[in-house]
Parts: sequence; structure tokens; C-alpha cells
Amino acid sequence: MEKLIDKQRVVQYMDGRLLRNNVLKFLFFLATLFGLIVLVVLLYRIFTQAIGWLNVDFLNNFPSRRPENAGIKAGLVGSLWLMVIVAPVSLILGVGTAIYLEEYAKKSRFTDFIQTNISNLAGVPSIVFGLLGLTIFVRELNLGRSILAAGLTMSLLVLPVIVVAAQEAIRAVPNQLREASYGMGATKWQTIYRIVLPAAIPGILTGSILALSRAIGETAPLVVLGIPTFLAYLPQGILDTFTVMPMQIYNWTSRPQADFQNVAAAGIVVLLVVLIFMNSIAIFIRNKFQKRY
Amino acid sequence: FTTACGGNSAEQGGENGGEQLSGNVVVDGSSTVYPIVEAAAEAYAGEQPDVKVSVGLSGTGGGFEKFTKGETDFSNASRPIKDAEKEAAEKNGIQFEELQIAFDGLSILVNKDNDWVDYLTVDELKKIFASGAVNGDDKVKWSDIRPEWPNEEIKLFSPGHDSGTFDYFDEVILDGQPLNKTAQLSEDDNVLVQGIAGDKNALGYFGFAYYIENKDKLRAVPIDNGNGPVEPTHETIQSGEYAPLSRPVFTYVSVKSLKEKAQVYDFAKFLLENGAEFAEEVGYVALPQEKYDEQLKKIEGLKQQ
Amino acid sequence: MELTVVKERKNKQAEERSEKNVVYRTKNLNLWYGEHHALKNIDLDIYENEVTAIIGPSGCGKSTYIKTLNRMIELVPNVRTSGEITYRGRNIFDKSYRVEELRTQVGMVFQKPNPFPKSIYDNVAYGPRIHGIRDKKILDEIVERSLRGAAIWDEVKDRLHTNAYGLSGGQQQRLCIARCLAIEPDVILMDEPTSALDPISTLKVEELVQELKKNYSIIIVTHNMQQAARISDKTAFFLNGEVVEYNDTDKLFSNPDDKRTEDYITGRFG
Amino acid sequence: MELTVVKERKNKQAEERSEKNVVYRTKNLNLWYGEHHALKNIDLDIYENEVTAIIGPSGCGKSTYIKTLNRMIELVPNVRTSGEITYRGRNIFDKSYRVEELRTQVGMVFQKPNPFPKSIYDNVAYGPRIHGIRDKKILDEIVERSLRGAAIWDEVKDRLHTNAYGLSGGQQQRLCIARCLAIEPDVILMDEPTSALDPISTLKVEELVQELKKNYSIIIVTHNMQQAARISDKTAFFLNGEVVEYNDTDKLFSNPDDKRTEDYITGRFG
Amino acid sequence: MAMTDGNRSYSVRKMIKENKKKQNGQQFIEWLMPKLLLLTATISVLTTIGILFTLLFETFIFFERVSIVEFLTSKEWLPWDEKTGSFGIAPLVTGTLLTTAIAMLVAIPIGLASAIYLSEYASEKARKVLKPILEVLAGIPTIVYGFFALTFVTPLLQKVIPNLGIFNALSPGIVMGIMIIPMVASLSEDAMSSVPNSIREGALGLGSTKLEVALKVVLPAATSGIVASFMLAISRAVGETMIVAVAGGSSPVLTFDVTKSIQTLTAYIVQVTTGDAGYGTTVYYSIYAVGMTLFVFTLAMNLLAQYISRRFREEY
Ligand SMILES: Nc1ncnc2c1ncn2[C@@H]1O[C@H](COP(=O)(O)OP(=O)(O)OP(=O)(O)O)[C@@H](O)[C@H]1O
Ligand SMILES: Nc1ncnc2c1ncn2[C@@H]1O[C@H](COP(=O)(O)OP(=O)(O)OP(=O)(O)O)[C@@H](O)[C@H]1O
Ligand SMILES: [Mg+2]
Ligand SMILES: [Mg+2]
Ligand SMILES: O=P([O-])([O-])[O-]
Repeated sequence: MEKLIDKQRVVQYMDGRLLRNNVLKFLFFLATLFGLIVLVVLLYRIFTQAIGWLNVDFLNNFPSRRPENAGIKAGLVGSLWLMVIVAPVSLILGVGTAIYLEEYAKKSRFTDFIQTNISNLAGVPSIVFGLLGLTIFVRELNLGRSILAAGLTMSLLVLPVIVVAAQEAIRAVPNQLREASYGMGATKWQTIYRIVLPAAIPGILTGSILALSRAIGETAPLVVLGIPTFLAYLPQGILDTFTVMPMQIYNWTSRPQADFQNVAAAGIVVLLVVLIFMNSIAIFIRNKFQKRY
Repeated sequence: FTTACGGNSAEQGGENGGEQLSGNVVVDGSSTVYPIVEAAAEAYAGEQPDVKVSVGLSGTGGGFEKFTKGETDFSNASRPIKDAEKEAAEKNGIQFEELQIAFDGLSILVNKDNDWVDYLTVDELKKIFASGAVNGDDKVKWSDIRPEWPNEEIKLFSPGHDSGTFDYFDEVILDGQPLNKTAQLSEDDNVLVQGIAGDKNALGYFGFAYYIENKDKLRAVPIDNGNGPVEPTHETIQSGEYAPLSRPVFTYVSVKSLKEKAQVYDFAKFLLENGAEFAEEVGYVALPQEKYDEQLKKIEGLKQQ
Repeated sequence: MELTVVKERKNKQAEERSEKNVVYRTKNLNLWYGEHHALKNIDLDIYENEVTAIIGPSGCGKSTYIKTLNRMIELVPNVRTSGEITYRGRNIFDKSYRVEELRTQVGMVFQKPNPFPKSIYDNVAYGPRIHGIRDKKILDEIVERSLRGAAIWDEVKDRLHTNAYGLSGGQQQRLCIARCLAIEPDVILMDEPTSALDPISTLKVEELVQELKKNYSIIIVTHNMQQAARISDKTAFFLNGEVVEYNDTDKLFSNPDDKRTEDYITGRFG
Repeated sequence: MELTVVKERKNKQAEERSEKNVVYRTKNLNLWYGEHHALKNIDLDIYENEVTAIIGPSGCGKSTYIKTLNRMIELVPNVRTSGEITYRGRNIFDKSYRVEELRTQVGMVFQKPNPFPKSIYDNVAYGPRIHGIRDKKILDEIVERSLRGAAIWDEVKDRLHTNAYGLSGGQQQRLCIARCLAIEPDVILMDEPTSALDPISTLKVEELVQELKKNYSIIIVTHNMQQAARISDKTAFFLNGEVVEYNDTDKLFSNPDDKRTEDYITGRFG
Repeated sequence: MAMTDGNRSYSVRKMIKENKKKQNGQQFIEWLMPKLLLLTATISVLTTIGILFTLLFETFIFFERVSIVEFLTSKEWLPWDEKTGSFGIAPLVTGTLLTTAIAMLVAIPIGLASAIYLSEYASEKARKVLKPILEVLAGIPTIVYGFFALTFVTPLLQKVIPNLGIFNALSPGIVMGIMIIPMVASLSEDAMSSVPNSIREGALGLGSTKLEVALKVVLPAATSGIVASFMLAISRAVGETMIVAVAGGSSPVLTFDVTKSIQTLTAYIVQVTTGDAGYGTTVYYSIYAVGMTLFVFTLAMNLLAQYISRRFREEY
């Protein structure tokens, strides 16, 4: 058989290919590094400011007019309370929606509509969700400026991100696994619950971490809801008023006294620690389950 | 209606000497006034640990929106209430009382390296900050103001249009004329500090408290309102000498809350009794003492009605 | 000689069997993937306690047919069928027929091994569990028995709780067979179950199939004509979506009725 | 009788061949997956223009060995090797040996079909394209020839630009063979390439292998001992990660040196 | 054989049959779940309706005062003076587009490059460490990024671009891009990881370099997931508020000059909601019209995105 491929050329060409591979690999690595370097710079700036202000008192004090007395307690506890609502509500709604769209819904105009609607919601700015929450939860449903009202608002805000991530994760589960399960006489829900969801968990978690991180760092919609910044007491239940860390931080950064900038940095550090803690839990679960099929 | 916010105090009645109160006090509104009320709330928590005071910072406008719907007890404001807001309150049957709690002085600032500006007159300020006062494209040079000053463009910094600070500056300096279009705007006074500190040709204005805290980075320009240049200081602001750039800041209290909730009245009283101290502590200037006393009487009267 | 006699007796018996021994009856089945007419007028009766082999060249519709028998085909979008398939007298396309019930009774082993991304144990225990069996001791017993049945017990008994994806292709496929055996189905559909197995394992599975047929009916798609000849009682030869010939295995291989069958089994076309 | 003579002549020739006809020389190769010792002291020479078959029970290390030959094994984390493999005289584990160059010369067909999620045409054209062939006419020719070579041209010629995932398992595997042929490798590694094919396609691939060996060297893993006997010149029998016997195919199947080989090929264990 | 041995104490088949009779619960769940899930899916629709309900009413009042023609065609956004004001949305839209475009120029290449590195080049261990660290970037409150842009990035950029204003579009755009990198990287990496390894092996077996595997095989196969991550990123950039509010200034000027101070749609809304504007003023109602604009804006973009994503979806 006459050869259509010139071996000599292939070998010559290979130098270029390998060079391209190495150059781009290096570039890709630099790109990854870039994010890390920015992170280091940012963290360095924050930590050098926060050092000396981070102590037990800071965790134990309520906000104060005096920088040395100001503490994050109300915000920290409030942010955790907020997560108590946002995490389950947004996960249940988000994953539920994703399952419906990927596993149950027939491709129809209606599902197309829901799909478009979700990606559209992902783009609606957080501040508009604030307006929504104020109108619907705070006023119409009479929930007031409570953890519940704010939690529901934030859940709707992060819902689209979770839905999209969960959909991608569910879609990536190979069909042959579903077939195997159906073949055992499993019902649809059994298949989803026992096969599809466990296999999709890593992807769902990745999206959810990002979404919940966003919820915990978000300020604007809470400002619109009218969540107070100063509180000298802790909420006792989901219908109480509360405040969150980013609002504290936001307030501190806008104060004239230079020391409040350091207090803000200390607040950021606490917020980051909470975030990293949340991430670690999710990463632990993710790494435990991640498979390549 | 506002189940979570509107407190329902157990205690009713006039006197509250050493009495322990409980219930909620909901304060919202101006970010300018926030530090003063925060200070009061913090100190109040020591006196009345069972009263839950919350203070928000939705801005003067945002605060009034809630206040006129009856959702808050106090609404902090860096300007007096507007007619539209009054109407809204009336429509919802909300009666209120205006309380002045401190002075804020608008400081005019230049960069530390600026060694030529000794003072500015009110007219000069207007010439610089009003649009089109010097030429069509709003670019103003120092030499346009006084020929001996450098032939370089002035970089203007101003709080955004939606702040109480701008509102006041607009009223007393610009007199209704639009702001110079080249002005750099920010809602955040700390951001303006950064801007002015970073540019030799900068000129800007913001709240007195921010000047006090950044004295090492910026220089305040004395203002001549016809009686010679006056520098902004506690004394000149309190005495009214530093004119026209000092203004009072307010909180509005709901009369209904004042009457029905002992803790609201008690907090208002606490605020007025200690307002001078808190204002100074967070960088504002206290009103003359008789002003506080006068207002204390007024709310006592309202409560008794 | 003796063998032939046995076989003949068997054939007799088969004919004597009454209707009730038919497990699956396919009548005039047609199937389309969108526009593509993949199965054409299929008529086929499958008998109890027999091994029915389906042979034919690649793309002739073997997998499609076998997937229709437990309605797995419904998972493919845009599939249309006409005609009728009755399983033990009931039309499987009936609205009232619950597909899960059908699939519990009709197990399936696929062409490509498809273990779940779970431990070996959990793979096998999956079926019993979804059908409500929770007792740890019974599960243990089912798992061991099924794995033995699929001739893989010895290889995996020390790592039952490691992930099934660590197994080789052949091991994975045997695991899938074990998984299917765990719910003791009535009929077992096998789509080239041994195509990824070595001869020894294949032999074991073949023996297993012979063993199972005492209690179960087995339908097996295979490329390996020797395998079909060795283990099946009946063979259907598919070509381009049609059943060209369906007959007792020894008849079909020794003396096919159809010219095309003969050409195929003697390797003359494909 | 005649056949035996031919074979004998062939064996002679093989012995007469000098060193330079060795394509792959494996010396004392060991391989571990983490703690699991999967290949043990492998010594094996593979000759030019021959078909070398590798047989053995499931899990014995056949796939592992063949993947080591083009260093595909490196993709598995925690794999360690010791020993040496030379390809045409160069140690493939050499730091200076570019793995891409090795793999361009050593094509591979996998156990499970793994077409790219692209059109049939793009699947086949992928290899030539990455090697810099852009000319549409040449590509068309390569695609057609490779698909013909893999005995799938007639089935797909009308839908070259549809997605490869629409093909049946067997068709997909033949497409993968075509994809491999498209870069005209020197050696072709095949890991049970026909395990998903019907006998006709299998036959065609076998013929193809015979055809290709004129120009190429082929190493084929197979479960099908008949296949090994039919098409290969040499056969290696693996067991538990060791080479039990490596010999001319007719010798190994007719008169194995090792008892275990005999037991295996006569189906006595697994 | 084991399956039929006599000493076996039970029959799985029988047990299943018996359980079947009891399993009305299972059937109920089977009936219930799709309905429950449909309900959850409907929540998102209700949210949209809620947003429309919230926005429409006030937007309507706004357009009673300001003509829609002026809103769409005027080039000036000067809402503060009731009498002389002008309400042309264009400056806010260009401000938004400008910062979003800059952010995407940073986030998409770097994010995608990181995703490729993590998915195709990095060892399992490195990926497990790097990815979560990157995700921390996404969790830093945006106000922190705002000050980072103002006090670090802007001065840094001013060294290169001397006429860069203290407030500008460039610096917040870049920082916003940095903030979004992890979102692109993480979601794209997920999409790429879910491409089966057997496909990678196929390509490597043909002598592909890792680069070719990544660009010619994995990327095309993961297109739909990657496009989805881009769209989320764009949405995030359009909706981001605090960074642009702090470092972009608040000057609604119609410009494409990245060195100038700008204002975005979102920054305007925050400015008004946290500010001084009286309830019932035209300014107050304008934020709803601006919100509505954002809503329509993202809707249009998403329809486009869906079209793209649908065209590239691959099955494997
Ligand atoms: N999901 C599908 N969509 C469209 N056509 C399909 C689909 N699945 C299979 N086909 C086509 O239907 C025909 C029958 O396919 P089927 O998989 O049943 O063949 P098969 O006999 O099992 O082949 P093999 O032995 O290769 O597995 C083939 O032409 C195939 O291309
Ligand atoms: N990635 C892996 N990690 C750990 N062990 C592995 C891995 N891949 C294979 N093994 C083990 O290595 C041994 C050899 O596997 P290999 O896949 O080479 O067998 P094989 O001879 O190809 O089997 P088959 O015929 O079933 O494909 C088996 O015991 C297997 O379980
Ligand atoms: Mg098939
Ligand atoms: Mg193998
Ligand atoms: O918050 P302010 O209304 O005082 O700007």
C-alpha cells in the first residue's frame, strides 16, 4: 500500500508539537499560578492588617464604636444562622430542579422555558433579589427582617448556580449506569437516588460550595432588605433579626477611624476561615466520591 | 403588622426610673448618622440589657421609606425629611418628631503636597465645583481661580449625588447648579480620602470625621464666608463660625412608638442625654447643650399627651 | 449417536409443550429509531427453561431486540414500536404493566460491563436492597452466592469493599453477571456477556447458563457461533432487523432452512 | 502435510533472523500498581512483521503488558516499573524518548471501543491532522482507505459526518481500528480488538491483520485461543503476571513445553 | 451450583415478591417525587414572576414620568435633578459592558487555562490541593476586592498607564475578572473531568500530546459545560456591584475609555438604595427601571447562550 503519511515529516513536525505542548503547559500553569499569586497578595495584605486585632475578644464582642472593643460575634453567629436556612433550602430546591429537568422532564417548551428562566435568574444581579425579598418575604409574607426572610432571599439568589452545576453533574453520569439500575427492576426514583445522585455528588458539591460561598459573602441584597448592622444580642430563632459578617465588614471599611480598617481585616479573616472550613467539608466529600468513569 | 420588628413591650406607663425594660428598638437610615446611634445603642445595652436595639444603615432615603411605612421606630437622616416623604408618612398615619443629634462639618481638602492654597472663598468654591462656571468643558485650572496659582488642572473629588453630604454641599455652595462634570464621584468617603491623598492637584470635600482621622494625609482648606478664613475645628463648627459648611444631622422618631413603647422613649431619652458625648467620640461635633435639653422636653411632652 | 437420540427426544418434548410454556411471545414487532427501521416484523416464541441464542452480524438489531424484551429500549429517545410482546401471557407494552416488575423478573447483562461506581459488595447487594431486603446476614449470603455463581468470588473475596472500577474488564463483566443473579430473575437477557471474558471464565459462565436454565429461561446474544451451538437450545438468526431463521440450535447449525443462514454460519458473508 | 512443511521453514527463518529484526525487547520487566505486583520478570522479544498473540486468563496482566509497550500505563497513578523495554534498540523508558513519537509509531486499539465524540470522519482524520496533514484530498483518501481497512466503509460511507456514538458497539470498535490505521503505525497493539465484533467482522479484521503484518508488526491480546492459533506467528502465555511460555504459535498449541500452558489451552483451569 | 443448592434457607425471588406486596410506599414515592420535583422547578419560575411583579409596578410609574424614548435614546444619565434631569440608560449600559468585557478578558482565558491545567496536566494530588485554594478566591467578600482594586491594582496600573484615573473601568474590571477565575476554572474543570478517560487514552494512543488531547478532544467534548461556565461568569460580572461601586467611581458617562470613571447599572442601584434619595421621587423609581433593564439584558444574553450551548452539546 502506498503511504499517504510521510514519516519524516511527522517526526519533523513533532518538535513543533512538543514545543507547543510545553509552552502551553507552562502558560496554563502560569494561569493557575496567577490566581494563587493574587490570592497570596490579597491574603498577605489582609493578614498584616488583621494581626493584633484577631483575638478571643474579637470573636466574643458585639459591634462597638471603639475599634478596640468591636467584635464579630453578632455577624459570625448571624452568618451561620443564615446558612442554616440557605444551605438546605437552596440545595433541596436546586438539586430537585436539576433532577426534574434532567431525569423527569420531557424536552418540551415548558422545560425549555424553565431552563431559560434559570439561566436568566443566574444573571439577575443580587441587588434585584434584595428588592424581591423586601417586597415578597419581608412585606407580603410579613416575615420581617428575619433570618428566615433573608435566608429565603439568599436561597433564591444562589439557586440558579446550584441548579446549573447539578444539571451538569447529573448529565455527566453515564447512561449505562442508569441502564444497569433499570435492568435490575429499580424504579426511576431508586435509580436517581441510589445511582445518579451519588455519582453526581462531586459536581453538585463543587457548584454548591461556590454558591454558598457567594451567599456568605454577599452584602448588597441584605442592605436592601434592611438587615441591621448593629446588634448587641444574638438571634434565638429563625424569626429573629440578625446581622451578618459582610455587613459588619462593609460598615467597618467605611468608618473614618483608621483602626476600623484593621478591624475590617480581622473580620475578613474570620469570614475566610468560615469559608475555608465550609470548603474543606465539601472538598472532603468531593474527593471521597470523585470517580472517572 | 411587623411581627418581628415592632416590639411589644411588657412595660407600659410613664416613669422608668431604675426599671428594667425589654422589647425591641428598631433604628435604620443614614450611614452618616449611624456611628452616633451605634455608640448610643452600645452604651444602652449596658443599661438595659433586655432591650434589643438594632441599627441599620439603609441610607437616609431608604430609612425613610421604611419609617414612613411604620416598620422602624427611629430613622436616621443626614438631611431634613422631604415633602414627598412627609406625604407618605401622613398617608400611612405615621406621626414623627425630628431630633437633631450632632453637627457634621463638611471639610474642603487638598493634598498634603499642595502648598499654594491658603484659603478659598465660597464664591471660589462655587466657581470650581459648578459646571460651566469657568469654561465649557468644565476643566478648571488653579490659575483660573487665582493667577498666582499653578497652571494645572484641578482634580475634583465629591461624594456621589445620592449622599446627604452632596445634598448639603449642593444646597449651600452650588445653589442648584449642576456639579462640575470632571468631578470624580464616590459614595464612600474613605475612597475619596484615597483619591485626594494620591493626587497633588486634588480638591474635594467630605465629612469632618474623615478629615480628623486623616489629618496626616490631607490638609483642610479654611473657608472665607465674608468674615475671613475659618478652619474647620470642633469649636468653629459648634459655634457656627465655620459657615456655611456645617450642618446638623438628625434622627426621626415615631410618635406612636414613643407613646406605646416604653423602651423607645427610654432610648430616645438616653440618646439625647448622652448624644453630645457619643457624637464627639465618633468624630462629630456636639450641639450646644441647651439644644439637647430642649428636645428632651419635647419628647417628654409628646409622651405625656 | 446417543447424543442425537437425546436431542431428538428433546425436540419431541418441545413440540409437545403446550402454550403455557411460552415465556415470551413476540408478534409482528417493528421498531424504529427515529426514521431508521431497526426491527422488522419480528415473530418469535421463547420457551421456558431453555437457552435461546440470538446471532447475526453486527448492527442487525440483536441488542435492540433484547432491549425491547425488558422495555429498556424506552430509554432511547425517539423510539417507536408496533406489534406485541407478551411475557407470560401479558402484553408488556400494556399501560397497566409496571416496567419495574417486568425488569425484576427479567434480568439483564450488558455488552459493555457497567458496574456502579460503588464497592463490589454494594454492586451485588444493590438489587436485593432496592427490593426491600435489608437483613445484613441475608445480604452477605446473597452477595457471596451471586459472586460464586459468576465465578469471581475467589478473585474478589478479599476486597469486597473496594471500588468495582479497580477490576479488569473481564472481572467487571463477571461482577455485572453476579449483580444480575442476586435478584434471582425468571428470565435472564444477556447481550454478549462473555465477549470480555477469557475462555475459562467463559466456560464457567457457559456452565452456569446450563445450570441456570433448569430454573430460568435465558436469552443470549452472542457473536460466537460456537458458543451458540454449545449452550443454546434454540437459535434465532437476525439479519438487517429481520429474523431470517429461528429453529432448534442443532437443526439451524447442521441443516439450516434458509440459504442466508447457511452462508452466514459458514462464514460466507457479513 | 504441506502446511507443516511451510511452518517448519518459517521457524527456521525466524531463528536465522539477526538481532535487527527484533522490534521490542523486554528485559526483566516488573510492574506494580501501588502494592500489587502485576507483572513479574517479563522477558519477551517481539519480531518484525510477525503477529504476536498474548493469551492468558482474565487479570493475568495482558492489558497491563501491552499498555506498557507504548507507555500508556503511565496514565495510571501509582504505577512503578523496573527493568527495560527497548523498541527498535532504544529504551522506551529513556528520559530522552518522546512518548508521543513512540505512540505515533506504535498504534493502539483498545478493549472497549472509545471513539471520540466527533463525526466518523473526524475520528479517523484526527491522527493525520495532529501530525500536520491538512490537505482535504489526502485526508479524504486516508479516511476512506482506513475505513475500508477496518471493514466498515460500506456501513458508514453515507454518514461520514454523523456522530460516531450513533454506531453499534461493533461498528464503534471497527471505527477505532480505522482511526489507528490512519496514521500508518509501525507496530499495532491490539487489546482484544475483536471481542465486540461479530464473526464476519472478526474474520475481516483477522484477514486485515494478516495483510498488515507484511508491513507492520502486530501484538494482539486475545481471549480467543482459536484466534491466536489462526493468526499469530508467536504466542505468549501469561499467568499471574508471569510469562509461562513464549513460543512459535503452532509449537505452543500443539506441543507446549509447560504443563500449565497445556492445562490452560485444553481448558483445564482458569 | 450455588443458586440452586438445596440447603439454602430462603428464596430471593420469593422475598422480593413478598416485599412487592408491602411496597405501596415505593409506588407512592414514585408517584410523588416527580410532582415534588416539578414543584421545586416551579419555584424558579415563581421567582422570576416575583421579580417581574416587584419591578414592573414601579417601572411603570417611572415610565409615566420619563418617556421610554428618552430612556432608550438619550446619551445622558443625570437623574438627580427632577426638573433638568435626563434619563438616558446608555451610559450605565456602556459602563456595565465595559467592566464585564474587561472581566471576561481576564477570567475566560485564565480560568479556562487553569481548568485545562488542572484537568489535563496536574497530578491528582496537585489538583486536589489547587482547586480548593482557587475556590477560596471566589469566597472573599466583594467589598474586599473593591478596596484591593482601589488601593493596590489602580496604583499599580497607574505606573504603566499614567493618565489612568483613580476611578476607572479597567481596575475593577480586572479585579472582577480575578474574582470570577475560580468560577470558570472550577466549573470548566468539572466539565472536562467528566469526559471519560477512555477517550483520552484513545487520543494519547495515537501519539497526541496532552495539549492536543486537551484542545482537540476534551474541550470539544466538554463544550456545553464550559459554555455554561462562561455564561455564569458573564452573569456574575454583569451583576457584580461592590467592586465597581468602590473602584469604578460613580460617574455615569457614555464612554468606552477604560481609564475613565464609570458607573454600572448595579452600582447605580446600590447608590440609590443605600443613599439619600427620597421615597417616591423619580430617582427612586428609576432603580426599578434600571433593574428591569438588567433583567431584559440578561434575558437576551441567556437566550443567546442557550442557542450556543445547544449547538455544541455532545453525548458520550
Ligand atoms: N440509539 C440509536 N439511535 C439510532 N440508531 C441506533 C441506535 N442504537 C442502534 N442503532 C442502529 O440500529 C441498528 C441495530 O443496532 P443494534 O445495536 O441492535 O445492533 P447489534 O446487532 O446489537 O450490533 P452489535 O453486534 O454490533 O452490537 C444499527 O444499524 C445501529 O446503528
Ligand atoms: N488501575 C489499576 N489499579 C490497580 N490494579 C489494577 C489496575 N488495573 C488492573 N489492575 C489489576 O492488575 C491485574 C492485571 O490486570 P489487567 O487489566 O492487565 O488484566 P488482563 O489480563 O488484561 O485481564 P482481562 O482479560 O480481564 O482484561 C488484575 O489483577 C487487575 O485487577
Ligand atoms: Mg449489540
Ligand atoms: Mg485486559
Ligand atoms: O447615608 P446618607 O444618607 O447619610 O448618605
